[in-house]
Amino acid sequence: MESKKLPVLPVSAPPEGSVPHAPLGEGCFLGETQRPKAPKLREALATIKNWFRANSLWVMAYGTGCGSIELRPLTTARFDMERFGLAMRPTPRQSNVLIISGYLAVKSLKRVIRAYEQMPSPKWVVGLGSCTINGGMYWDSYNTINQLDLYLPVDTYIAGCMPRPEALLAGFGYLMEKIKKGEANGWHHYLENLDWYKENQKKVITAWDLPDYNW
Amino acid sequence: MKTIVDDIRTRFIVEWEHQQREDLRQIGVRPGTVVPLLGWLKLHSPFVQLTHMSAVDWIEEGELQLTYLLTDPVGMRSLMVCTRIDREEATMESVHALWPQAVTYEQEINEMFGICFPGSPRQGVPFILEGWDDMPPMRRDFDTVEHVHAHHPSRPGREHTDPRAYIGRVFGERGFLHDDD
Amino acid sequence: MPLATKILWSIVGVFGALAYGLAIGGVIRKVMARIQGRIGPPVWQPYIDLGKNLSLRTATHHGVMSFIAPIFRAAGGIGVFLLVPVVIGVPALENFSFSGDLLMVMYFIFFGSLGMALGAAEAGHPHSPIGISRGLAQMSSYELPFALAVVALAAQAGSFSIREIILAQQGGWLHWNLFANPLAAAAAFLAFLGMNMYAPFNIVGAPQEIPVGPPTEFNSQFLSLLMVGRATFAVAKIVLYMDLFLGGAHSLPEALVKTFLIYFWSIFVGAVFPRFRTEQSIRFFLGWPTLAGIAGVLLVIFSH
Amino acid sequence: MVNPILLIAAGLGVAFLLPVIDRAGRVVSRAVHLLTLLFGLIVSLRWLAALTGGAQAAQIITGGWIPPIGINLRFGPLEAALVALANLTAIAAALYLAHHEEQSTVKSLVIQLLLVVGATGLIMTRDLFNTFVFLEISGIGSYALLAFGRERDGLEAGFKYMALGSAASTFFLLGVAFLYKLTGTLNLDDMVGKLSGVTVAGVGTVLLLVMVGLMAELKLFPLNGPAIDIYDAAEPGVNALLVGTTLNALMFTFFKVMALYRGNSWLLAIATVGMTTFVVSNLLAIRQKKVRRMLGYSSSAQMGLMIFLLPFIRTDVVLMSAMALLLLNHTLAKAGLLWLAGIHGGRELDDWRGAFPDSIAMRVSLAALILAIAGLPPFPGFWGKWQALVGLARSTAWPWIIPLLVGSLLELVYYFGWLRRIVEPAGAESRGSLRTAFSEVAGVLLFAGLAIAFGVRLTASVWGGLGNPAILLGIIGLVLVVAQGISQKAQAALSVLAVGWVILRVVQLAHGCPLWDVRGLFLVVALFGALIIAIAGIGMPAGRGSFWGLFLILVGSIVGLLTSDSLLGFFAGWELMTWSSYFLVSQGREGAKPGLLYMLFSGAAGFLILGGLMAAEGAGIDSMAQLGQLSGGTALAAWCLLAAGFAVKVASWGVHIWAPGAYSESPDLFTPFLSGVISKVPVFGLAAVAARISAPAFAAFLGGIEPAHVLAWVGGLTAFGMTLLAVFQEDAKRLLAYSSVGQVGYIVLALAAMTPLGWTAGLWHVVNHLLFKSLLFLAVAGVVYRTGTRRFADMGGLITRMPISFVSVLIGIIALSGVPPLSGFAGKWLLYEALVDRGWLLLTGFMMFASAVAFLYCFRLIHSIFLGQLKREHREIREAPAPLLVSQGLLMVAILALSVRPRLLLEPLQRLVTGIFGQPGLQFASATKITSSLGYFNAAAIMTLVAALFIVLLFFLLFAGPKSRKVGQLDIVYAAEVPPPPEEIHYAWAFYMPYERAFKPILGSTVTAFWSGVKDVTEALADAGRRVYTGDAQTYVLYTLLFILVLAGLGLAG
Repeated sequence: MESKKLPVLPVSAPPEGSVPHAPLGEGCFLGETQRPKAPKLREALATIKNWFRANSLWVMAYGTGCGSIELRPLTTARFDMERFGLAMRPTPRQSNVLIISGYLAVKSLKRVIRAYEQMPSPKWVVGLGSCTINGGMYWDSYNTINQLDLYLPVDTYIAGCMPRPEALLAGFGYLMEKIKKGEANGWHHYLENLDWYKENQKKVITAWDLPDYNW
Repeated sequence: MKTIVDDIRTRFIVEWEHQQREDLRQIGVRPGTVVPLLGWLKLHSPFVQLTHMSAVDWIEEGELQLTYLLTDPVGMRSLMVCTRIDREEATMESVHALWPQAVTYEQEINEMFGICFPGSPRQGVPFILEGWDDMPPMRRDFDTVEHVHAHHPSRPGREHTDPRAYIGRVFGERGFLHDDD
Repeated sequence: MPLATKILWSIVGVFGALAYGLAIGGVIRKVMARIQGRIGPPVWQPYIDLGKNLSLRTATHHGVMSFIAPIFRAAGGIGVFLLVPVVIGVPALENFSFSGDLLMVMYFIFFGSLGMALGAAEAGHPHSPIGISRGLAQMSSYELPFALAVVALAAQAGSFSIREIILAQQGGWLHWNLFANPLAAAAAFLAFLGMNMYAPFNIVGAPQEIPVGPPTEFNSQFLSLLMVGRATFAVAKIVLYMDLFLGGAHSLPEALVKTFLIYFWSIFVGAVFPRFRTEQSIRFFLGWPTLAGIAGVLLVIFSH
Repeated sequence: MVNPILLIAAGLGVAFLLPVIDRAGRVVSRAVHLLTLLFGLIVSLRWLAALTGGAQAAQIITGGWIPPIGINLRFGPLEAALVALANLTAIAAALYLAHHEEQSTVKSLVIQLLLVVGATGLIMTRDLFNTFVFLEISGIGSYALLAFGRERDGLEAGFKYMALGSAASTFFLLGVAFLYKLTGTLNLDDMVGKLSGVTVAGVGTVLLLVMVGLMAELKLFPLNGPAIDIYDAAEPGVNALLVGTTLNALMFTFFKVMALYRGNSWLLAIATVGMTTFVVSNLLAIRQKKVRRMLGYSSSAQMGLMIFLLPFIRTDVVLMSAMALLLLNHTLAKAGLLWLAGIHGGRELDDWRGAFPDSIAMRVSLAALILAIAGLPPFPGFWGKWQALVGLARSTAWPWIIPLLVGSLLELVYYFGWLRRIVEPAGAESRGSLRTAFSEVAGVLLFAGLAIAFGVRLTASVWGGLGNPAILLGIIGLVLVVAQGISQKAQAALSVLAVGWVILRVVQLAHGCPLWDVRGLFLVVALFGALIIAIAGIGMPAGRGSFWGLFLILVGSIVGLLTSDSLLGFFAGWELMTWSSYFLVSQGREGAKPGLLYMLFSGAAGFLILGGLMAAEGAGIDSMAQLGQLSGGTALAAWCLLAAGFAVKVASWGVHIWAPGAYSESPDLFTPFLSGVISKVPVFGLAAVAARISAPAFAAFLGGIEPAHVLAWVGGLTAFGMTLLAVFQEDAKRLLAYSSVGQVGYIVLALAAMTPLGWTAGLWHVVNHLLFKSLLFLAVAGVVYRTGTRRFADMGGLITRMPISFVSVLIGIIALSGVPPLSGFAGKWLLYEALVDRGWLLLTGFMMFASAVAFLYCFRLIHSIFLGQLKREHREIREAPAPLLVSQGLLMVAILALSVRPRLLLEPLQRLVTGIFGQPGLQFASATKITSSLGYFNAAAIMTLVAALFIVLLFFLLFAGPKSRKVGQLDIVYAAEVPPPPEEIHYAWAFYMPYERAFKPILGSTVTAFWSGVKDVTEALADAGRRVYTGDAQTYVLYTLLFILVLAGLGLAG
C-alpha cells in the first residue's frame, strides 16, 4: 500500500509572549557531550561494595506502562519492600534501579533513556512483564517497542502479564543475588557497546534531539 | 432534547438524527454547518461544553467522520454533532475560538487522521508521535503490522498469529463478543 | 587538656555522633514502619545506604557551589556538634564549647543550611529553590519561638554560655528548665518540630509536591556527605536541647537516654499528622509557640 | 568721597537727559545709562567699604535747612549696601532687558533709572513726606514699565496693580498727614521722640493707616493678589528689577518706620501678618502650575518673613544681620530666577523638564538660585534663617519657630517640585538654551556667582576657613560640576585623588590634636566609603556629567558636618549633605520623583533637627561639647526633636516610604554611598548630638517609660518591618534598599541602649554595615551595568560569567546575615548580649526573628542573580569592570580582617565607650577570645574550626568517591523530559509567595496610605486657598477692607 504523507500544514505562530523552546543538541546548555568510558569492572573491595549496593537498592519511581500499578503494593504493609533495603527515589540522580513496567511507547523510550543515563553507575534495569521481553499483547502496535534489551541493558526480566508483586520481589531477590555475585553488569555492557545501543535507539527515535550521552 | 433539535432544524439543515440513548442524541450536518451550529449552540442552548472531539475513518465511503460531543452540564445530557468530510481533501474549520481546549483535540486528530484544521495553533506539532514519518496511523489503510515489522523487530522465536484468524479458530467465525455463545 | 588530645577526642566524638545519628535514623524508619504495620528495614539500613552511596562508580555536580555545598552542610552539622558540650564535667566530651556561646551555636546552625541552599540552587533544578524558599520561610518562623525561649533561658541563667545554663539547672530534675520555665520549654519544643522537619512540617522535601526538594541533583559521595551532615546535625540539635532544657548530662548513658527521648518527641508527632501547607506552618509557629515564648520571657522578666 | 546725594541727582539728571542723548544712537544712550548705574554702584560700594571700616554715616541736609525742618538723608552702611544692590540689579536688569523688544526703548531706560533713583531716595530719606514722594516715583516707574508689555493680561494686571498701589500710597499719605498734625513734624527721627508724648485717642488709627499703606505696597497676604497676577503676566525682567530696587527699598522704609510702633500689640500684629503671609503664601504656592506665579507667591512669602522679623529686631540686634542676609539672598535669588524664567520662557512647571540641556552654566545657576531661595546652605538665606531662629529661640517669642519651620518646609515642597522637573533627563521637548548674547544671561551668572561666593565665604567662616578640607572638597566639586570637558572616568580619578588627599590631611590633623572619638570613627567610615565609590567610578559611568562634582561636594559637606564643633556647623553640613545627595539621587534614570520624596522627608527631618538644635540654642548652647548642660524640659524637647529628626532620616518604620525609591532609583554607584555612609550620618547625630544630652534629665517621661526605650522600639520595628518588606521585593536594588533601612534600625536600637555594650554593638555595626552593604551594592551595580536590568526574574546563573561579583555578594550576605565565621556574627552577638544585658528581652527575641527573616532575602538576592539558570542572552556577558572589582576587593579584605581579628575594631571601640560611659563593654580574655558579662566567643578559633572542617571534608569529597564530572546547565532531572529554556525554569519571581500569604494580615499599605492622605490634605488646603485670588478687583478691595479690620483689631488691642 502506498504510504500517505501527512498533508503539509501551516504551523501557526506560537501565542504571543511564549518563548520558543531552545533547540536541543548543540547550544542547548547541556554542556559538552563527552563520550563516557567504561571503567574497569574489577575494583577494590568489590565484595563489600557489592553487598552494600545489593542491600540498598533505590528504585527510580517511574512508571511506563500498566505494570507500574503492580509497583505500588510493594510499599504497603502486605509486601513491604523496605525490609530488603529497597526504597523509592523520585530522582534518577539518586536511583540505582530502573523498572520498565510494561509496554514502552517510543515517546516514553526517549525519556527512559534520558533517565537511565542520568543515573549514577552502577545501575540496573528490570524489565517487568512480557511487553518488555517480546512486545507481549502490544506486539503489533505502531508505537511500542518489542524488545527492551535492544535499547537498554536489562539485568533482570520478570515475565508475566502482569506479574504479581510477589514475582517482583522475587525478581529483586534475583537481582540482589546477581549484584552480590558481581554479575549484574548491564551498565558496563551499555557503556562498552554504546554505539550499538545508540544505533538501535536512533532507529526508533527518529526525532533524535538528545546529546549522545546524558550524565 | 427533541425540542432543541427542532429548534436547530428551524435554523440549520440537519441531514439525519438518531436518539442513541435517552440522554444522548446524534445529529448529522454538512461540514459547512458545523461551526455556525456549534457557535449557536454555545450561545443559545444549554449545550455549552465541548466534551470530546473524535474522528472515524469511513474508508469504504471515502469519507472521514468528525464528531463533536457537546454536553449540557446542568441537564446532564449530551448532543453529538457529526459531519463527514472528504477523505482526500481532509480539511475542517477549527473550533478553537469557541473552546480553547479544542486545540489539543485538533492537534491529536491532525496527527492521527491527517485532518487539517487551518488556523488552529499547534497543527503539525508532534503530540504523541515524535518523529513520525509514516502516514497517519489511525487511517485504516495504514498497515500496522507492516510498520511494526519495519520498525520494531520481534524477538526471534516469537510466534505471531493473525488475531482475526486466531479468534476465528478459537471462537468460531462470529468471534467471541457475542453473548449468545 | 593539650590541644592534640582535644582534637583526637573531638574526632572520636564526631564519629560517635555520626554513628548515633545514623542509628537514630534507622530507628525512625523502623518505628514508622511498625506504626504502619510493616516490618521495616533493619536498624542499620542508614549505614548501608551511606556505604552504598560511597561505593558508586560515577558522580556528577553542577558547578563549584554545588560541589562544595555538601561540605558546607556537613561542616555545619559537625561544627554545631563540636560547639555543644555533650557531657558536662568530662572535658573530652565538652568539645570546643569554650570557643563560642549559645549565640554562636544558634548562628552556626545557619552555616550548613546557607551553604546547602547555595549549592542546591546552583544545580539549576526548579525544585531546589522552591524547597529552599519553603525551608527558609519555615526556618525563620520557628526561629521566633526558639529565640524567645533562648532569651528567656539566657536571662534566667544570667549568661549565654551553655555551660552556665547547664550549671544553673543542677540540683534535681525540678531545676531543669523544662520545669523551671515550662512556657519557654513549650515554645522551644514546638519549634523543635519545625527544626526536625518531620510531618507536619516536612514541607521542604514534600513528597508528592517537590519530591526531594533541594538535594534533587545530588548523588554519590555528595549525597553521602549530606547524610553525614544530617546525622551529626540531628545529634547536635538534640544535645543542645538536652543541655538547655533537660539539665545536660553527667554521663554518656544519661545523654543517650535524654537525647533519644527528645528526638522521639518529633517522631511521634510526625507519625500521626499529615503535612501542613507552607503558610499554615508559618502561621502555626507565629501563633501559639510564639505566645508561649513571649509568656516565657515575661515570666523571667517578672520573676526576677 | 562722593556725596551720596549725587546718586540721586545723577540718576535724575541722566534720566531726563537720556531722550536727548538717544538722538546720538541707542548704543550711546545705553552706555550712558549703564555708566550712571555703574557710577552709583561704585560710589555706594566705596561708601560701604569706608563705613564698614569705621567711618561715620553721612548725614545729608538738603536745602540748607537743619532737620527736623529740612529734609535730611542718611547714608549709613545699610543704606550703602542696599543702594549698591539696587544699582547692581539695575545694571543686570538693563543688560537683560536690552534683549526684550518692548523694554529696549529709551523710555524704558529712563524709567529704569527712575526706579533706581526712587529706590535710592526711599532708602536714604529720613523724611516721611519725602518717602511718599519717592514712593510715588517708584510706583509710577513700575506701572509704566509694566505697561510696556503688550499682552492683554499683562495690561489688565498692571492696571489692578496700579490701583492697589495708588490706594496704598493714599493710605500712607493720609497717615503721614495725620501724623504731621499730631506731632508737628515730618522728620522720622524727630517724630519718634514726639510721638511718645502724644496721647490722643486717634493715634493708633493713624499709625494703622501708615502701616496698611506700606503693607499693601509690600503685597502682604491677602493684599498680594494683583502683585501675583503681575508676576504671572508681566515680563519677568521687570519684576526682577522691582525686586532689587523698589521692593528692597520698601522693606527698608518699613524698617525705618518701625520705630514709630512702640506697643507690643503693634509688634504682635506685624509679626502675625508677616508670619501669616509667609506660611499661607508658601502653602498656596504648592499647587501652582505656573512658574512665574509660584515665584510671585514666593516673593510674598519672603517679604512676609522679613516683615515678621522686623518687630524682633528692636530687642535683638542679631536679627538685624539675619534680616540683611535674607534680603540679600532674596534679591540675588529671586531676581536671578526671574531672569531665568524669562530666558527659558517656560510658563508651566512641566515646560521645565530637563531645562537648559546644553548649558551647564545655566543649569548650575538655576539650581544654585533655587537652593538659595529655599533657604539651604551655603547660600546667605540659610545663615539668615539660622540667625533669625536663634534670635527667636533665645527670646520669649520662641513659639514662632514652629510656623516658621512649617512655612520653610512648604517652601521646600514647591521649589523642589520645580527642581524635580529640571533635574529630569533632557528630552526632545527640553527648552532653554544659552542664547548667543552673553549680556542677557550675564545678570543670572553674576547673581548666581555672587550667591555661591557669599555662600562659600559664609560656610568657610563656620567651618574653620577656606583651607579646611571640607571647603576645599566643596570647591573642587564645584569646579568639577562646571567643568564639563573632563570625562567621567577622569573625574572619578580626580575624586580618588581628592578624597585620598583629604584622608591624608585628616590623618595629619589627627596627629596634632586627637579627634573626638565618635567623630573620628564616622570620619573614617565616610572617607573610606567615598574612596571606595571613587575607585569604582573609574570603571563605569555614574549618573550624569555633574556626578563627581556633586559627589565631592557631598563628601565635603559630610566632612564638614563631622568635624564641626558648633551646632551651626553641624546643621549647615547636614543641609548641604541633604541637597547634594538629592541631586545625586535624582541623577538616576527614573530618579527625579523618588529624589523629590527623598528631599522632602530629608527636609522635614532637617527641620525637626533644627527644632531640636534651637531648643539647645535657646538655652544659650551653641557647641556640641556644651550639650550636656541642658536640663529639664528643654533637654527632653531637644532630645525628642533631634531623635525624631534622625529617625526620619534613617527612614524608620512609618516614615520609610522615601527610602526604597531613593535607594533603587539613584545611580548605581551612588547607592552604596547612600546606604553605607549617608544613612550613618543620622546615626552619628544620635551618637554625637542626641546622646550628649544627659539622660537623667527625662527619667520621668510618660510615667516612667524612658524615651530611649521608645527609640529602641522604633529601631526594632524598623529593623523587623523593613527586613520583612525586603523579602518580597522583585528588584535587586529595592531589596537592598529595604535591607539597608532595616540594618540601620539595628544600629539605632543598639545605640538607644545607652550602655557600653550597646554602643559597641551599634558602632561595630556602623562599620560592618558600611563594608558589607557597600560591597553588595557595588556588586549589584556591576551586575546591573552588565545586564541592564535590576529585576530578579531577568537574571540568574551569572556565577559562571561573573564569579568575582558572586564571591563579593556571597561574602556580603554572610557578613550581613551574621553567620559565623564572618564579621556579621560579632555584630549580632554584640547586639543580643547588649539587649539582654539591658533587660530588653522581648526586643532581643524579635531581633533574632528579624535576623532570621533576613536570611530569606539574602538567599533570594544571591540565588536570583547568580544561581539557578543562566539566561540565553547572558551567555556571553563579561565580569564587572576591574576598578569595581578592586573596590569590592578592598571591602572584602576589610571584612575578612574584621572577621579574623575583631579586636582590630573592638579595641578602639572599647576605648571610645570607656571614654563615654566610664567602663568598657567587653573584656579580652586572651589574644582572640572576647567576653562580655553574658557570653564569649573566639573568632579566630571558629575560623580555624571552619577551615579545618572544610579542608578535611574537601579531601574526603575529592578522594572518597569516584571522580565527579561537571554536567551542563540544563542537564537536570526534569521528569526525564528535556527542560524548557532557562527563562522558564529559573525560579525567581514571587519567590516567597507562601510567606507573603502567611504575613498578609500585617502587610497592609497603611503607611503609604497615611502619607498620601497627608499629601492630599495639604494639596486640598492649597487648592482651596488658591481660590482666594479670583483676579477680580472687587474681591481684592474686599480683602483690603478685611485686612484693615483684622489689623486694627490686632494692633489697637493693646
